[in-house]
Amino acid sequence: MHLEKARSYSDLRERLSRRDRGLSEKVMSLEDASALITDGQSVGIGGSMMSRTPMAMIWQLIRSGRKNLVCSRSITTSEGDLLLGSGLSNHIITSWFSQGIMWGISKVMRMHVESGQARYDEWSHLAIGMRFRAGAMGVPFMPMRPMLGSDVLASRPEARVINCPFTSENILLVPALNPDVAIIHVHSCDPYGNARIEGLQFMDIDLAMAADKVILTTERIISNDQIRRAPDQTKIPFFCVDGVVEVPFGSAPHECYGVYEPMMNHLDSYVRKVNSDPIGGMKSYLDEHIYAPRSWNDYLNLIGLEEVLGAAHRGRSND
Amino acid sequence: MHLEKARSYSDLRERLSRRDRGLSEKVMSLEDASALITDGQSVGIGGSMMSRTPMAMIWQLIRSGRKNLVCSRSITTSEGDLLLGSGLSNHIITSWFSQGIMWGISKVMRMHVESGQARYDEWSHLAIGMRFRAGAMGVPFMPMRPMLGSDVLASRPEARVINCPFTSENILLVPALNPDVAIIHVHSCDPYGNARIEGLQFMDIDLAMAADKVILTTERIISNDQIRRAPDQTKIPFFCVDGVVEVPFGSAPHECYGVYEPMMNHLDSYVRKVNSDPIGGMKSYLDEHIYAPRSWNDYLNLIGLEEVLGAAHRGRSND
Amino acid sequence: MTKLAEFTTNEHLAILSARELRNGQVVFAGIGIPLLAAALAQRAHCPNLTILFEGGTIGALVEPGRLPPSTNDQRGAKRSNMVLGSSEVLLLLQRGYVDIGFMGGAQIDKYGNLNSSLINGTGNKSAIRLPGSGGGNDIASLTNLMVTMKHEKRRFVEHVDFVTSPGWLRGRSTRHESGLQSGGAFRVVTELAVFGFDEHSREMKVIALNPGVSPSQVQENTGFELLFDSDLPITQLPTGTELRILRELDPDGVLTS
Amino acid sequence: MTKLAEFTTNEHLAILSARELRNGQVVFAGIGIPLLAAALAQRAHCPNLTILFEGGTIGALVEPGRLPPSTNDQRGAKRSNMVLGSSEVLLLLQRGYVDIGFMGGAQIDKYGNLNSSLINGTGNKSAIRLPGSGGGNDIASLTNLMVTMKHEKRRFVEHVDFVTSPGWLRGRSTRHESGLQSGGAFRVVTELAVFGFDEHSREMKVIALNPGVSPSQVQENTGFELLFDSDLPITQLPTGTELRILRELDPDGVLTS
Repeated sequence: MHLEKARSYSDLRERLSRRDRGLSEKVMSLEDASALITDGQSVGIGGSMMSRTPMAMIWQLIRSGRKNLVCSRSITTSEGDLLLGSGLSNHIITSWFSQGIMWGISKVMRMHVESGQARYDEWSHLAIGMRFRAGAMGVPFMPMRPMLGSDVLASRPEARVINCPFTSENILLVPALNPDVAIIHVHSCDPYGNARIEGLQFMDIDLAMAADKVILTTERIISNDQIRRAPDQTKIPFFCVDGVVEVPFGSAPHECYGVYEPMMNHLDSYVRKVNSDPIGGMKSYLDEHIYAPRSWNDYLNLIGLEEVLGAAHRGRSND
Repeated sequence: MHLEKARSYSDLRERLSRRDRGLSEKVMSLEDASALITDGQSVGIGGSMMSRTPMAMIWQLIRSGRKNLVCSRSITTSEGDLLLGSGLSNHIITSWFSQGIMWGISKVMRMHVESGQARYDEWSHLAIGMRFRAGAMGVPFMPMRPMLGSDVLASRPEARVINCPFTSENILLVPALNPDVAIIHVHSCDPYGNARIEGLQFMDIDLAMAADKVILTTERIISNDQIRRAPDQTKIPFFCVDGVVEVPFGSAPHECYGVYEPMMNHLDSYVRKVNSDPIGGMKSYLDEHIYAPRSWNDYLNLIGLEEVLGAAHRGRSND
Repeated sequence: MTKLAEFTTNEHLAILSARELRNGQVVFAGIGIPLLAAALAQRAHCPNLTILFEGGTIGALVEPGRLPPSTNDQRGAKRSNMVLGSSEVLLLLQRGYVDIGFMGGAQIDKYGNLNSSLINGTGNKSAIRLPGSGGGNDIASLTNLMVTMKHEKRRFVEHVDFVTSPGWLRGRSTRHESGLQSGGAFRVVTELAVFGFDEHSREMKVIALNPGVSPSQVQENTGFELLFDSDLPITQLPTGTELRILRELDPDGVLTS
Repeated sequence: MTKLAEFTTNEHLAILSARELRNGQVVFAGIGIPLLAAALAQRAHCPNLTILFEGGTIGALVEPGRLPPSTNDQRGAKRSNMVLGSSEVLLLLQRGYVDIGFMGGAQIDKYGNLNSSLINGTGNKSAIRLPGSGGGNDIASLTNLMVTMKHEKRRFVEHVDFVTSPGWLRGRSTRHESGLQSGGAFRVVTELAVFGFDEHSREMKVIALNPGVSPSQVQENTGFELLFDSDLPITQLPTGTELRILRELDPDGVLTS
C-alpha cells in the first residue's frame, strides 16, 4: 500500500515561494478554475457532510474530465459518490463516507471500495482536522489522543505513536496533509480572495492555509472596501487564494448556512436512483445532471425552481 | 532553577471535571473575582502589548494583596511593571517585557530581574502562543520551528528538540501551558460568560481554553439572546468561564479595539515617574492610583475625564 | 394516558437515554436518538444541560419540529451559544470540557467497543464497508460514552470485527494501557435493558431491565455472556410528560418512528 | 528641492530600506522604521506590497498621519484585509506565506544574529536585561530577514552576547544544521551602507555605500572585520518624492526625527 507522507519543509516552502501572493484579481469561470487542477493531484474539499460542499466546482471537474484525484474531506456524503462514480477520484481520505445521515450506507461507495477500484483511507474526524492543521501551520505533524488502541489506528501506518518527552504518555502523531489544491465554497469574497464564511467553519480555514493552491467558489463577490470595513470577519486571506468563481447556489443540492438548506427532494431521488443501481443509476445521473446541462444554472433548473427557492426560504428564515 | 512542567493529562482532566460547566450566571464584583485567585498561582493574562490588558482585574488583585503569582502573557508592557512593583508577581513568562514600544527599557523590569528578585522566562512570541495552544487542545506539547539554534532556546531547558519521525528534521516541542487562572478583558459577554472579542484576538481564545479557571472583565454585559442571534461571533464559550465582571474602560490606560485607544498622556507620566525612580516612583504610583481610589471609576478620574473621553473618541471614530 | 403510553422502540430508547443525563452536564450528541434524548432531557429534568454537535455547535437550541437533518448543518447551529470549527469542537472533548459522549451504534461487543467501519466477509458473504468513524472514534476515546441501539444478537457480538470507537478494548486496563487515559464505555441503552460495565473486568453488565423483560431474554438476544447486577431494578415506563415532550420535538416521527 | 534634500538619519534608513522591497512581496514589518519603510515602498514603487503586523493584521493600510503606536494595536488593524490571532499571524510565517521579515536591531554580529535580550556584564558594568524577543526570534527563524539600525561600533559586534533572533548563527551551514531550514539574514541597512551576507561563509558584506561614505569609514564603525563586494555601488540620495511620501506618512516625525 502506498503511504502518503508528510512533505519536507523545504518542498513546502519552495512551492509556496513560487505562488503569486500579491493583491491581484483572481475572478474566473468554473471552467478556467478547473484548469488549475491536473489529473492525479491531491485535492482537499471544503465544507462537511451536506454543508458548503463545493458542488459546482466538483460538477465542473467531472465535466472537464479530470481523473484519479486523491480527495480529502472531513466528512464525505453524496459528493463522494460523484467523485468515485465519475472517475474524478479513486482515493478518498476522510472520516465518514455515506450519502448523508438519513440514507444508510452508500451503495456507490461500497461498490467502488469493496471491489478495490477505489481506496477509502479512514481516519477519525479529529485526525483529519489535525492533519489539515499541521499542514496549515507548516509543521510535519500534530499530536492528539484519540485513535489510540483502535483499529482505525491499526489501519493507518501513516501515523506514529510516541512516548511523550514531557509526560511519558502515549501520544499519537498524525502527519501533515498539504493538498495540492483546496476547493472551498464561501459566502462571499472580494476579487482578490479575501473570504467570509458565516456560521459553521468546519475545517476550511486550516485546509485553505495547508493547500498549495486554493480555488474559492462564492455565493457572491463583494468589494475589497466591504472587506476592509470589518477585517475581523475575513476568514481566508487573499494571498492563499488562486482562483475566485462567483457561483450562486454553488453548494446545491447541499446547503450554505443562512442562504439555503439542503434540497432534500433532489437528494432523495438521487439516492434512490444510485442505490438501486450503483452503475446504471450513477451513469444516468451523471449524463442527465452533470454532462447535459449547459451551465450551473441549467443544473439548478433540473433540481427545480420550487426546490431551490424553498431551500433558500428555509435557509434564510429560520433564525 | 525550577522548571515548569506540562501537567499530566489525568491531572488536567481531573481539575476540569470538577468545574461547574453549566449555563449559570457568573456576574460578580472585581473584589469577588479577585477572591478566585490565591497567592502563588499561575495566571495567564489576556491581550497583548497595550491592547485589552485586563487592567481593572490586575488593579484589584494588587489592592486585594495577592502575592507571588506566576504570570504569563504574549507581550508584557506597563502592567508587567505593576505586577513586579506591587509584589503581585515575581515570575513572568513572556516574549517581550518593556513599558511599551516608545519608552525603551523598563527600569522597573530591569531592577527586579537584574537583582534576581523576579524571574523573567523569555520565550519567542510564537512559543508562548503554542504553549497556550497545546494547553487549550489538551495535548502536552506543540511542534514548532522557531527558537532552534538561538540562545532563547538555550535558556529554556523546558523545551525539547526532537528528530521528526516523519521527515527526520529537527523540530522543537514546547510544553503546554495551562495556567491555574486566566484573566481576560473582552468587549461584551452574557451573564454566563459567552464572550465576544472584536478586532485583534491575540492569544486569548487559546488562553481561555487552556486555563483551569477563567475570569472575564467586560466593557458591557449583553443578553444571552443577543449572543444567540449571532453565535458565530462568540469567541469564548460560557463553560470555560468562572467569573464575569462588568468594567467599562476596564483596560485603561491601555486600549480596547473600537472602544478606546491607549491613554498616552497618563502612560507618559507613569513612565517618567517610575523610570526616574523605580522604587519610590512605583510606590507613589501604587499609593496614588491603585490603593487610594475607592473604585475603578475613581481611578479613571485620576487618569482624567478629558484623557479618557479623548481615547474613546479616537478609538471609536477612526475607521 | 393509555393512548400516550403506547410508544415506539425509538421513543423508548430516547426516553431511557434521556434519564441517564444529569443537569449541568455537557453532552456531545450524535444525530438520531442521542440528539433527541438530549433535547428531551433538557426540557424534562436537565434545564442546564449543554448540548454540543459535531459540526461545531455549542449550546444548541433544539426547537420543536425543527430537528436538524444532521449534526453538521445550519439547522442545528442557529440560535446556539457559539459555533466553532469542527476540529475545535472535538478539541473541547480532548481538553475535557465534555462529560458525556452520546451516540448510536451498529455493532457493539462485550467491552463496549463499537464498529461502524467494516463487517468481515465469512463463507460466501463478502465484507461490507460501512461509513466509518466520523467523530465516533474521537468521542469514544475522550468521553464517558453512552450508546443507544436496538438490541439484536447480530449487533451484540463477542468481539467486533473492527474497533472503530474504542470501549474498554480487551477489558481490564487495556484501554488505559493503549494511551486512552480518560473516559470509556459508560452506558448502553436498548429496548431490553440498561447496561453498565464491570469496574474491574470491564465486561458489559445489565444494571436495569425494562418492564416485562427477563434476564434470560436479554441474554438470548446477546452474542456474548452478560454480567448481571445482583440487584436489578426495573426501569419506569415512559411517562406522559416524556412522551409529550418527545412528540413535540419530533412531531413527524422523523427520528422516533 | 534643496530643502527637501535635507533629511534625518531615520528618514534615510526608511528610504534605503523601502528600496529593498519588491512589488508583490508579503512583508512582516516591525514597529518604527520597518513599518514606515514598508508603507513608503507601498506608496512609492510597490503598490502590490502586503504588510503584516505582529498583532494579527494582514494587509494593513497605513494612513498618513495615523501611524500606529505599536504593531499590536487597533490603529494598525483598522481597514486592513484581515485580522488574526497573534499565533496565527506567526504561523503564516512558519507556513511560508511571508517573503520578508523586517525589523530594527539593538545589537548585531557578523553573521547577522541579533540580540535584544541581554547585555553581559563586564568589569564594573553589570548585565542589562533587555526587553527580549517578542516576535523577533520567530521572524528571524522563518523569513528572509531585513534589519535596519543605526551604525555604531558597539552595536555591530563580533559575537552578540545572546542570540535572540538567529541570523546565520556561527556561519556557513550552522543555521541549517540547527534545524532552521528557511530564511536567514538577508539585508542590513544603516546610514553608512547596505549589507548582504556572503553566500558561503555567511559573513556580513558591504554591498553598497551611502553617498559620501568610504569603505574604511564603515569598517571603523564596525566591531568586526567586514567583507566588501568587489563592485560597490553608491546608493541614490533620498528623492523628493520619497521624502514627501515619508513626511506625509509621519508628519510629526514620530518615527523619523
